[in-house]
Amino acid sequence: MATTVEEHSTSLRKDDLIEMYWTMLLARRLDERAWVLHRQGRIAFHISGIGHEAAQVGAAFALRRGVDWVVPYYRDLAMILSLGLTPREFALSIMGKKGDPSSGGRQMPSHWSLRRANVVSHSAPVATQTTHAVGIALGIKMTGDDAVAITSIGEGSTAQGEWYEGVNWAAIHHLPVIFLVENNMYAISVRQEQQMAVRHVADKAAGLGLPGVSVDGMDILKVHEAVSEAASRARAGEGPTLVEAKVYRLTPHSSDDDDRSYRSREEVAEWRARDPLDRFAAQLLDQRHLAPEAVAEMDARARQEVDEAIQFAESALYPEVSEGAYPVYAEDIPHA
Amino acid sequence: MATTVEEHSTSLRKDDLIEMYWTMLLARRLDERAWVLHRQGRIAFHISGIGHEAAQVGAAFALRRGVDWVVPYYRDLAMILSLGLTPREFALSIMGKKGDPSSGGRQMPSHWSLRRANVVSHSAPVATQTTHAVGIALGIKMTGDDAVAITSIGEGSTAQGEWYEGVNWAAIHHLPVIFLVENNMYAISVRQEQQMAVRHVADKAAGLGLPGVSVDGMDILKVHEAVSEAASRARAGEGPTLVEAKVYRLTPHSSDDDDRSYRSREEVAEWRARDPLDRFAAQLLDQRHLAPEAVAEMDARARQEVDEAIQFAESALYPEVSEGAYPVYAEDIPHA
Amino acid sequence: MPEITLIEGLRQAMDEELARDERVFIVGEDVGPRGGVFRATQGLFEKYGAGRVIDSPLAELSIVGVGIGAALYGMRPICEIQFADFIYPALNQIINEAAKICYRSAGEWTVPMVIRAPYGGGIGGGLYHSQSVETLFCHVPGLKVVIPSTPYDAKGLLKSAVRDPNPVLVFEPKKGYRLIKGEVPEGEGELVPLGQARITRQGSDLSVIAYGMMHYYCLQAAEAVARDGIEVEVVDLRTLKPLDKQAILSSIKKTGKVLIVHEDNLTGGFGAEIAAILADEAFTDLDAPIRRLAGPDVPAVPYSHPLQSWFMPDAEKIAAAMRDLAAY
Amino acid sequence: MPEITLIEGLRQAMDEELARDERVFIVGEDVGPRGGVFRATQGLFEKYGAGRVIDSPLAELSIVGVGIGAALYGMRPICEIQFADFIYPALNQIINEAAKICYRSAGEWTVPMVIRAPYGGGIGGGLYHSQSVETLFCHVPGLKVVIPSTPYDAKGLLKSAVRDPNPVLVFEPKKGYRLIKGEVPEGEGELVPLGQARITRQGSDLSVIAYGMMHYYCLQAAEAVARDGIEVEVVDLRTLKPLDKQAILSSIKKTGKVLIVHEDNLTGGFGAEIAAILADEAFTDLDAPIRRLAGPDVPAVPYSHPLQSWFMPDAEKIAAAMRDLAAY
Ligand SMILES: Cc1ncc(C[n+]2csc(CCOP(=O)(O)OP(=O)(O)O)c2C)c(N)n1
Ligand SMILES: Cc1ncc(C[n+]2csc(CCOP(=O)(O)OP(=O)(O)O)c2C)c(N)n1
Ligand SMILES: [Mg+2]
Ligand SMILES: [Mg+2]
Repeated sequence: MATTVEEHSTSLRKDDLIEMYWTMLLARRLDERAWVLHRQGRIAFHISGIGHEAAQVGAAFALRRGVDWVVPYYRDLAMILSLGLTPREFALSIMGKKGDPSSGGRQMPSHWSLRRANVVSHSAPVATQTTHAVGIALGIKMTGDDAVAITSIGEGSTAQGEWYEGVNWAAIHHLPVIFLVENNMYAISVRQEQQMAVRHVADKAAGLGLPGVSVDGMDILKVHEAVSEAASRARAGEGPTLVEAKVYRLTPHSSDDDDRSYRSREEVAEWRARDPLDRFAAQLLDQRHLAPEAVAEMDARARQEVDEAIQFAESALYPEVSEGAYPVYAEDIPHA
Repeated sequence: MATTVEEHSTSLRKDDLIEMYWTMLLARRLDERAWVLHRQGRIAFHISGIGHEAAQVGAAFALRRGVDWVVPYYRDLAMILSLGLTPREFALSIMGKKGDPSSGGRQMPSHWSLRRANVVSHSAPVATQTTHAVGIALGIKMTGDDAVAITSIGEGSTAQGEWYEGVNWAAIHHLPVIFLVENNMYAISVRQEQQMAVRHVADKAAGLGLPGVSVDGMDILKVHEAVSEAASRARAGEGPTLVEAKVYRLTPHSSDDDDRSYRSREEVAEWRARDPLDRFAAQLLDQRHLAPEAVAEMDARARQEVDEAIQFAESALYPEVSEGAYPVYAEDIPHA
Repeated sequence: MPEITLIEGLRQAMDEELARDERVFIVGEDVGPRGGVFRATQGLFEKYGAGRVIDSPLAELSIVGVGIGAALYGMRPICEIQFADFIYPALNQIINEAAKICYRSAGEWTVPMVIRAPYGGGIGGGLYHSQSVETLFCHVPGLKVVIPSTPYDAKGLLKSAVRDPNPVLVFEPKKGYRLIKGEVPEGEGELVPLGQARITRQGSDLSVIAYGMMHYYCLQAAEAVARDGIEVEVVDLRTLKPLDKQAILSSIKKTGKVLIVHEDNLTGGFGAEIAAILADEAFTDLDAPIRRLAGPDVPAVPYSHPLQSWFMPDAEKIAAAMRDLAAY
Repeated sequence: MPEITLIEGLRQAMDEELARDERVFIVGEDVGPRGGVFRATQGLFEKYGAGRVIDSPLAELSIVGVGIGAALYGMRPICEIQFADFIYPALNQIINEAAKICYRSAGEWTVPMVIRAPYGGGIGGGLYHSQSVETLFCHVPGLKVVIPSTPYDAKGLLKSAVRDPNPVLVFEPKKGYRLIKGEVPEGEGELVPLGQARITRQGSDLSVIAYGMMHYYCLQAAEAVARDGIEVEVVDLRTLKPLDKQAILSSIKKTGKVLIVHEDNLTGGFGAEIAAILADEAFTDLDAPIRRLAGPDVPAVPYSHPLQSWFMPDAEKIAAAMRDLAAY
């Protein structure tokens, strides 16, 4: 059963809930549009977060945005929107246009960075971000700053030694960091059973000496609660937490993938019936935080924002060719 | 309390027990002599297994020697002697002489390899051997051969992602491999608490989905029992086991180390009182498997074998300079 | 002879080797039912089963480390790294282990294994799906490095690599996977021996040395400058390590001028070693400076289309460099 | 000015930087109470505490990865890798992360960090305690690579590296740690700027380019051949990346002949890049083939004493190569 808003112990106000829903919705509409643009040949690549929105927005809203530090992974569109990325910026990035805030068109889309929101640049090789979050948490501890670091990753990528080393280090040094695992049961085509011999990713925490919790990642409030608790622990000097959010990727892995070779249409349909966006809408309607008309109005607004963002990006410039050559070293930054 | 021989459930015969004691004793005397040779400037380097002998011999005697496969680490002199390395061969290796069976003088001493005994060549970078043992176990499973692989490592080295990845793979694929951790509480100067946030290395097994056991590694029979059980499981197709043997390194890390900067003389003395060689001798005397005179006679014999081996190696030749150039590729082997 | 694509050549090679020798197996990410993200192993899981076409955990170092262990046991692993960019976690296993085991054990142990990885840019892959990584490995004694540029060589070299008793890295120009087509004999294919370069175009004015996708562009560029009367000799290295020094030296003896082309970054790239050899051993044959055309010294190929084009050497840039050198 | 050892120069540099800037910290294996296995950090744990001199877990990739994270947060980590041979597990972090973060974020993020590692042979360390690994990193845009050969430079370059806003690798010739002594001003020491080579001996007959321990031997060899009337100019690179191309080009302009010396394996070693640059840009200045003297192409330095001597370039071998080239 989904948590009801009342049951949920943390202090989310109605406005927060509506903002959370709005962010999920906006992420969903942007993401869907990216798939369309790809089919139309107007963008070259897209990697999707559809199905992961509740986990990402639930986690992001448990942070003090702009204070805490975030080291995300490529599926985190909804999380980064929560932290302040604009639809226009996202649109620029999928087209490789100038003004893409993550990389000025250097990185593939969905390889985030948003300095103004403490979102750290990450790469494509999975799991490298884990130790970065730990190092940030070490910096927080050394300076005595009042902040927490969070890093996200897929369940398959927890098979990397990189992930293990990072979590181990944080557990030894009681660092203020949260390891969020978005477990969608697949790493491209490979099922969780081929990635680990434990039932839940959270079970790995026992072997590393930190608390691990596993929550229904399609339930935004459950995720919010778990990450809020982890953040409190971190701020209280009680060290890191592993939070596993069980989700499902409702799309193929990326625009280059065809998931029919490795999972049945029935399985996908089953999970589609548990769509986290619909579920949260139902909760909010049920609890009368939103009226049906408001939901429809928000959807129209989201679609319009997406239209506008895409239009904006389509008429934006590409980076100049001369930009390719820098900044290789910090000394080159003034030219940037 | 130490296990009495009677309590011990496996079918070790008296001869086995005496051979086990003999091997521990020989390892000890060789190891001690290496320290003396180093002080005399007659060898350049030594890394010691003193304090680990019960764990190593206990484990080796749980294997079908010459059938099962072994991927050891540098502290495993007593284990490799159990598998058939001769004192002469060891002496050649510490002097970098021709005829060193591990590498023909190419590797530092104690970087084992003994093809005739299925002891696989390993390197100095810690933890790389773990995945090799897993690959061997995969080969065993693929061919349907009746063998088991075992690999040993120090507790500090289990902080490496390499170790995690190897154990994870074996757990997923139920491979016939045993992960033996010789936990001596230190990685050079760094204590276990700085390497992991769990109390026992065996606790890591829970997070990886395989059984983990922790035994008193100063008690040869306990180790023998644990490894025997792990080997039975592996042979029965029940997959890998993690066995932690708690030991103590009674010497500095290596001939380049000075352990006074990081541990007290009292601590070392305390552990010296629990010397596994003395302890096993006491058990055997107690159970009347050996008479005091026999112990003394064996000691004299061991010392004589060591003398003879060192003499032999000192008059042996160095590799010819021309040997340095090969074999870089398998094609070069005929020249070797 | 039927025309096939480069990637089909690779697939056939693996199929034939799996059929020939039961010690051969494939291991990597998504190589099973998915058939690999580029479909290089398509159909092999269905044909040979989960025991011989193994979906590994998402962990490159263990793909290689487990492969090494299996090879030590007597198996013949073909390890797939999904993109060359993701090979770094495995470098300790490749450089400290695979490359050194034969030497360090005085030949008691050998590591017959293949590591395949798609490499190179021009496919919109950005910094982490476009890298050229061959140079690192060409510096490591104990390894062999192969880069095919035609379907025929892709098939024949990969088959030879599988049968080779050493660790062999096969880097595959992914942009050419479907773009490059060529004739390959049907049925049990021919082996192409490791360590032999091929002169793919005769010429007397200057020599161009290349491999992989750049070789493909060099041939196009050579055609273009031929129209201006510049006759370029094109050398396709095919195996970078061991390098076919003789082929290069003879070509330069003939032409006296040399242009080396690769898409990997210029500084410290494999072209440097070729230049160094020629600057020593062909010193008296050279009648012009040794020129290199390579990827610029930025961390990797950027994503945005104009930046990618700026980065990548192509037929046009190569032709310009050829003209420039010919005019020296 | 007092004479100190090379390792003491490094220790002083770290001491002074820790005192100067509270963002600076040290992290690595056994760097704490043990003071490092070579004692480079001796006394610093006692002076600055466990919060700033951190004994890491035995895991190189996380030493570097955590260092990167801390640097992103604004700290100034000095990461110690106990032996250069053990740097490979961290290559993914160094090459795919540290080197690329500035570029990939269009300069929004930078990684001011130092990675120190003892390197090189001749100390009986065998295959895994003797490696030279600089070449790999010199090929990677975004990194800087420093190798000092005197106590003065060791101190001054390390201090500059700590203050540099980029990832800087400092490889330390461990054989020279206590063997090489030299004068270094007391108290707050001088900075030696990155990117500048130094002519350590003037000569007109031929140029020798080297770094680290080989530079030390090159000076000895130059003295030896001077007795035969051969005047060698010796260039100590000090920083390999960015390379001081101008210093090399001017020296060759003067001498017309060049010998490049390193202990890393010959093929694809850093000498190749130097040779390639000269073969292009100094083509008309050269009046002899470009010669390289380097470690042979075997996987690493073997342990046994006679084999180690066979591997290592030394003053005698270098002098022979100088004589040979001078006679060309
Ligand atoms: C080191 C590395 N190896 C391989 C890849 C290719 N790759 C990209 S995503 C992916 C699967 C990741 O699965 P998971 O961690 O479960 O995250 P998900 O995509 O399911 O969210 C793979 C294999 C990569 N990016 N990095
Ligand atoms: C990858 C790597 N890093 C560092 C070292 C240097 N080193 C050699 S042994 C050792 C400590 C190992 O400790 P542990 O695993 O507990 O084994 P022990 O020596 O205590 O038996 C270290 C740091 C190494 N050999 N390999
Ligand atoms: Mg997943
Ligand atoms: Mg230990």
